[in-house]
Amino acid sequence: MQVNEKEFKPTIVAFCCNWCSYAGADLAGTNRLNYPADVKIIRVPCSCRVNPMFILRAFQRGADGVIMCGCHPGDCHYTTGNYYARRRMTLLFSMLDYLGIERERTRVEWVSAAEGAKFAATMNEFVETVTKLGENKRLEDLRCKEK
Amino acid sequence: MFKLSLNNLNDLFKAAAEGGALYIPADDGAGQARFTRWCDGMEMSKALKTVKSAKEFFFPQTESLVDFKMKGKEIEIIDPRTESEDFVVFGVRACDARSFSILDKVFLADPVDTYYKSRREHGTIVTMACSRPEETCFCTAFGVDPTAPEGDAVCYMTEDELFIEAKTEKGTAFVEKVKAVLTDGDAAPVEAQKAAVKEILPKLPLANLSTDSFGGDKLMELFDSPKWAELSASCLGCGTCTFVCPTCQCYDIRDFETGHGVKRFRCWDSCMFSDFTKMAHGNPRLTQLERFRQRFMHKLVYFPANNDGEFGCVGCGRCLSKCPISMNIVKVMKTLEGESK
Amino acid sequence: MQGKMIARAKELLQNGTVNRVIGWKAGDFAYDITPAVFNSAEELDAGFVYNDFCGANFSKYLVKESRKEGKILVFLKPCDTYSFNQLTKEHRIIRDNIYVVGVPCDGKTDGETLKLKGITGITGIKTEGDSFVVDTLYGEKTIAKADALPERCLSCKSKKHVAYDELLGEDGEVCESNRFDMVEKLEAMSSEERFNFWRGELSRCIRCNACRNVCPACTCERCVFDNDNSGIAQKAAADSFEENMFHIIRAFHVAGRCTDCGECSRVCPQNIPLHLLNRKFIKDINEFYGEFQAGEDTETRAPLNIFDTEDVEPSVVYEKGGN
Amino acid sequence: MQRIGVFVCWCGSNIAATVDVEAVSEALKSEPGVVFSTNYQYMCSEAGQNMIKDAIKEHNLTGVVICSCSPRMHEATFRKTVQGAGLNPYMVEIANIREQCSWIHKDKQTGTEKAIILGKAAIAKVHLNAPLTAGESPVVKRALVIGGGIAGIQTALDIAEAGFDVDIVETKPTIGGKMTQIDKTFPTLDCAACILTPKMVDCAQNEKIHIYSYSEVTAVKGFVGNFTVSIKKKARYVDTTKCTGCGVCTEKCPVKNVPNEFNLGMNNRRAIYIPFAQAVPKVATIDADYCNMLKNGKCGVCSKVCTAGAIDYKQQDEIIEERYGAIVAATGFNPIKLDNFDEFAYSQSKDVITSLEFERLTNAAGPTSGQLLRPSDGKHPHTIVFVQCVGSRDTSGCGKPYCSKICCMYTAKHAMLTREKYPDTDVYVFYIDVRTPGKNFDEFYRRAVEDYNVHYIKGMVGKVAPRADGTLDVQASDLISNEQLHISADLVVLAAAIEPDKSARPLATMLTASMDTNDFFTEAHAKLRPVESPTAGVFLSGTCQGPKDIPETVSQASAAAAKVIGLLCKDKLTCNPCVAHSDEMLCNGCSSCEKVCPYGAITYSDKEFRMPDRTTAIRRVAAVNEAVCQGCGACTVACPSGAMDLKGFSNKQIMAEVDAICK
Amino acid sequence: MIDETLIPKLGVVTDIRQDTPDVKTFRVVGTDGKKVFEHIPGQCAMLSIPGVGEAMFSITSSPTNTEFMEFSIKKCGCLTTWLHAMDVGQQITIRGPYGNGFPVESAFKGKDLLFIAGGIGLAPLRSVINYIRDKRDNYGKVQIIYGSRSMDDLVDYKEIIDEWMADDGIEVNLTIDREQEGWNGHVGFVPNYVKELNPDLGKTVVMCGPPIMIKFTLGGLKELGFKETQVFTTMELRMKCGVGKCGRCNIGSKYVCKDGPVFRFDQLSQLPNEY
Repeated sequence: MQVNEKEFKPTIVAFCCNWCSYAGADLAGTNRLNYPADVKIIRVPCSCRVNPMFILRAFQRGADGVIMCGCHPGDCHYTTGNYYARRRMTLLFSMLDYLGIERERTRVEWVSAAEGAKFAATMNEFVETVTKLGENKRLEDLRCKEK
Repeated sequence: MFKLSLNNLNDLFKAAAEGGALYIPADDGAGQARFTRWCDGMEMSKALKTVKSAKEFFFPQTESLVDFKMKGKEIEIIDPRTESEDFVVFGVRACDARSFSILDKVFLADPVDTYYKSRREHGTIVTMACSRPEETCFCTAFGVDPTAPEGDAVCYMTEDELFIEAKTEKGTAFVEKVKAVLTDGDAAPVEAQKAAVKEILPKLPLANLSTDSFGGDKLMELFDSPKWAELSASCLGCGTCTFVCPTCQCYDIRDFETGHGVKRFRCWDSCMFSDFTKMAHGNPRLTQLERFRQRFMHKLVYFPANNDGEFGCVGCGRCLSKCPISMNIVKVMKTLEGESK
Repeated sequence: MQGKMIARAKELLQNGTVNRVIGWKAGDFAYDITPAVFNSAEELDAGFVYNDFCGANFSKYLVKESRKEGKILVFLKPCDTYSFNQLTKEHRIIRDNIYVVGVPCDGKTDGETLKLKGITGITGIKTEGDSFVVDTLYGEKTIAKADALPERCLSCKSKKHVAYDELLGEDGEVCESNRFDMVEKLEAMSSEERFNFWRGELSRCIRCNACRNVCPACTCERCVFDNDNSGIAQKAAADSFEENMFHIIRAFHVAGRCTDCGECSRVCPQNIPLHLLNRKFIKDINEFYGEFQAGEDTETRAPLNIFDTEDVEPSVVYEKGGN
Repeated sequence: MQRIGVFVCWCGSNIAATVDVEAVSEALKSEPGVVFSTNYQYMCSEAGQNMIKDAIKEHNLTGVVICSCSPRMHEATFRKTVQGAGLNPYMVEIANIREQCSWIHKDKQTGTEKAIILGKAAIAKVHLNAPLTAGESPVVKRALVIGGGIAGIQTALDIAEAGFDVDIVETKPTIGGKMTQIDKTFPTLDCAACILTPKMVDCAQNEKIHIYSYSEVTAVKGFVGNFTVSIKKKARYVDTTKCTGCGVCTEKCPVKNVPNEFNLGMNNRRAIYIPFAQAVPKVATIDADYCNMLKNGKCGVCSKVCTAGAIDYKQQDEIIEERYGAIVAATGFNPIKLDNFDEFAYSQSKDVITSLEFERLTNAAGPTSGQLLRPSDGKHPHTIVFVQCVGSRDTSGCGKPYCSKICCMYTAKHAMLTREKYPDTDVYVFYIDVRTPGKNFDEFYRRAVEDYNVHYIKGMVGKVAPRADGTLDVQASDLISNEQLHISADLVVLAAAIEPDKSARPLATMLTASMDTNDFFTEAHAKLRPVESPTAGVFLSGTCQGPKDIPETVSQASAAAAKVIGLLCKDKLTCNPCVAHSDEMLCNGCSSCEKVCPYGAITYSDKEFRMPDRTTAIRRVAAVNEAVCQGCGACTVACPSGAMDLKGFSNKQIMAEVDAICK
Repeated sequence: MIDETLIPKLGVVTDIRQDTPDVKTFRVVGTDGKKVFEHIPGQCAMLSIPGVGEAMFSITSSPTNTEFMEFSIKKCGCLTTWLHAMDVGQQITIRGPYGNGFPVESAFKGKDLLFIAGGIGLAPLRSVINYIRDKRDNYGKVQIIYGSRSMDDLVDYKEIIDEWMADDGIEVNLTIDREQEGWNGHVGFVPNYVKELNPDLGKTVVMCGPPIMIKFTLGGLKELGFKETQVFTTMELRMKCGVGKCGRCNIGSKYVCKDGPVFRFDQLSQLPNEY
């Protein structure tokens, strides 16, 4: 198949909590489950470590989508971290949507250490969604796009 | 002196925008005036003043100074400037027009600021004499005549006509460019208009504001005045006054790492901000009192000290309208009056 | 009311309850009123005013003032008392050093609002019933008070004082407010319309920091945007992103803490409706986590510092209407 | 400005096959601060580690980036390595280019590009790393074992043997677990009770072991070395210190119709009961759901007959708090409910039973005193059909997707024992596969087939239909001969899948230990740390981690004990130094952080500060107890001023990673 | 081409010398191997690593050095930490020269000079001292009083011992704050040492050091009979542009970057004490 050179490859940042989602991502690797290389994972101790600043920063620097993964509610390694993260992200995403930033560019998924398959499936799906949306134009910093 | 009917203002703008940018005061979404790049059909604001002054045409709020690319131990220096286009700023009031000469004294003094200079060279200023001064106006205190603004070309607006007169070479070129839509006009209606405004000027609430107590020679006595404490007490330390001011020209230079290089830019800064003079090992202006004092001392004392007595204020009154706590240069002047005698 | 307030302030100074008073001081025009500290009866007589232009919320000044020697008298309007409670809850003010006198409020306007209504050259203002009679350089103008009030007063959430040591005049009630109407209108728009709306508004921002510096929820010892070490310090916005960034982060930092006092929109020199950002968070919090009014009391936990195991998932954002 | 060394691992061909390691180390060489970059076959090998150590010394490195497998794998290894070369162990960052790159991408160019970006992100982060020093926290020298089955018993005995106090919490009135219900054990066919009960007695008699029977864990606080656990001792209305276990009350109690759970409801017990003769502790328990005295205050027989005066109808649940250094989960399993498998007529016919019920029917202490009799009519069954994999290896969603592992062997055991005791019975076993991978397992199975003539049929039972004559029509297909079979059976035995005990899920939440989708506890590493939970200080014993037979359970139990002993031997534990830290100069004193801290690690105090203008001010500021903080970072986001930051995952570090990834 | 003030030139670090535990001296030349620009003693230059920061540093080498410029820099902030970590061959950006410099060709000419420095304060004076050593005939006697926390914190110690002390007509008085093994010289703070040495009142004084030292030394000098018009110092404030436009470094109406950094004390005493 001819590869279209202009094919849009999104930049996706995935924040994964160390205990569940990062382990889930590792499991996806161990099981050789494929998902696009556009996804780059940043390890954080817990989803509650993810500051809205980081998410905006990613968009500024050229991310087209940002996903945060944590333990399932109730399973947080730190007991309650993901509950706070859930509130924070719900409000942040709602605000971004309110400002007219495409809501599909941000996402939260709960992925346990055992859900390698879910991790891969989620990433495949997210990359597909963001690819359809195209380049992030509404929350970009033009200075970072100049090469 | 040329004139055109106000009904044909759009034709004038169209002609003026030919081959370059034209900026006119237009109402924004919030109903306030700001200089906006003209496009066909855009109407000029009826407001006396724009929220921000016209200084940003020559000294924009942010501008790229220099780009760097880094590779290993090597640095590449890139001048990001490209040839800038000629532009016309239309409808500048007398106070703002005066501010350019104040800014010139800073930026065109040796060593010349080439960024500013280039913009000055490319810009033509078409001023507009005031017909309805407001209560916050006190330009006359600083020797500005609102009925006779400086500028490359000067406009006067009566009920239904606009009169235009070139004052400089650039102004002549501007008038030449738009001449097709103009007809010859005589000075009589303009003079009548001027006279009418001059009737109003003494009635302005701030008409009697005096600068006698200020100037470069009053430095220490004003600096040491105990009144600064109460004046600055409620200052929020925001930069509103600075940023709407036509003569404030302090700036910061910052680096931004883009991921592909470094962009060094300058941006407006305010001496009211707490970190303005902050250094790794201390800050000579620790409290808001000192920062507040700096701003007014600069306009009323330091600037005249270095510039043959010219004050760093043009009396536009923007800070009076916009200060969140209604503290401003007029209140400062009135309070300090007599301190230096 | 002004007379009563001055009288009471003098009493409290006299009997030693307080050693100074924070209040509003008259300016050169009818409307340019400055917050000031009055130390004596003479100073009060000379400059203290309370009229339709006394909009400034003094709560934030108390962060510094309550740490000074002695007790300070503060006059708080109903909406100011919410900010006051919130600051008390966050240990930002020392309650014991403050004597609060609640004063009634029928809405406060300001010179800029009148000017937006086309009244310029103002030289004097009189209140006549429900109207302002404004003297201008170009003749007398009359405007109904209801037309001259800014949005924050037209959609007043409460005329009830939630914190005070004593009240002057009658206390009011929590109001039926239509304050979320505009938020709802925006929510109903398409994503692109919303984007264009906000770009239009936020692009006017000149990063003067007035909104932040006046905000009673923004009392950080050092704001992240001023702290070079925070990694997100910025001054003048060099790119539209930085405008968004500043306002989103600021709104997020005050989410669940903002009492909707409206000072941000009042002081914005560019008339950006900043309260619409804060109200969005308030509305979402109400809808997702139950009704919550910051500053209503000094105990309830802020919505972002608490959770429920059954909270909505972030995907609720995709499930909403609009697009 | 750090001096960074980059080390790219090939991981044999695991990485090198889809990532051009040479290109990665070359590309990263020109990143700012990188003064050395290389690649090697196995960085984690001794030679690889020495390479790192040498480079640190030779190039005066201040930071190290290793592009290799997941940090969950070898971060600790490499931290030790750099420490060996005199560098602070926290000056290492790992770029995960195996699990998150080479293993998921097939295209070498894609893999290489991504590996370079991941490497750059790690470099960007390590630039901002600061040396961290771990604090210490004391270890409480006492362990808690949750679950008193053979797994819990073995773990407790081993820990006690090493000289540490250990408590067992068991929800049932007695310890012993499932093994007490089993008759014989495969493949040796020795009697379960004979090998288990001595261990139960050992537990009871060991002064280092304390048994909380009829008790539950209700709350767990704290962290490794220092857990505080709340244990609810359910009211049994019998004073265990007085009860002698004589059993008189259990004979005199007038309530006789209580289904006996020990015999899976196949017979009845009284409202006051001792589960079985060898119960430990051997004390009576009143079943409050049935006791007339407790229900309506009318009876009191047991109290009257008890000469020890042990009956106490007023007894209440009691919650005690105890501190432990380590916790072992040994919550065990249960056969699944067969509601979803009604084609086997389990609910319709008494003669369709589960394997565990079959155990009871063949057990001398069972309802039939060891006589194999049909539950429906008490007659000897002549044709018995065993159905395997009922709910195991079931991806339809009705059962469990996993193999329950023990069914093949116990079915072989049941079939064999039946044939031995009742040679006149026909025994059929329907199976999908027969799995016998254990010592002497296959021999055992072959004996069943060859010596005992058990009919093994590879095939599925489609339906079991009770007939009017009391027999069961077993409809099945024989996959080898490809025929449809109808067997008229007297008894059908279902090898029901096993699942983790229901108490495991809430327990996992309390322990903050992770679970897989089947509610089995997740081990810290599937191969290298199979008896530890990822949550420090929590260990796994027995079937709560996955299906296993008795010998496997016992070996895992001992392994868990060894891990616990290793932990309790230490006087102090090194804390995780990646904890929160408050910058007092930025702190507003607002208490947001304190409110979101799950560990109560943040405290506030008024402190006097010298302000920059040389005045002093008293400010309320937060401080973090580094021994208590576990480093989740909740406080860092709650803090609006940015005063609270997390060491090792600071705001700037994470943003630097973001920047590097997005550029 | 117009000389751009805000666009820097490239410099290459050709040598790095560790002077004290926290002071390094960097040798800088242009990419062509020549000096980037000429300067007069006491002038400064803006050095920068793009993305890290830009700051003003006094040029410590003498203009009489025709090959390179030197900067002695103390590690204290973000940029200086970076500079301290760099290797030889690193490019940096440089712009200048800024400021008025010392009046070596006017007020100092023919005078006896007394240099008083504390710690890193020697850096700006080193330029003048070496300039004077190279044009020895134009100046009278030279006395240098230099103090630091400890022996290890004396900047340019080797140059002081090997060269300055060996020169005729230069008197060097060193002092350290506290007794230290291997130190036979004077122990004590600079202001006291100045008083002890009781220098000749005819000398023109050039002083640089931490504010507290300046304050007490100036008092001491006045006590001895020196006049403010005899004493020069060099200032440091936050600077961004270096050309008197950004509005940060003013003391009253004077801009340190343009009107300073060298001030005579009688000039300073007419300005607000806002530094």
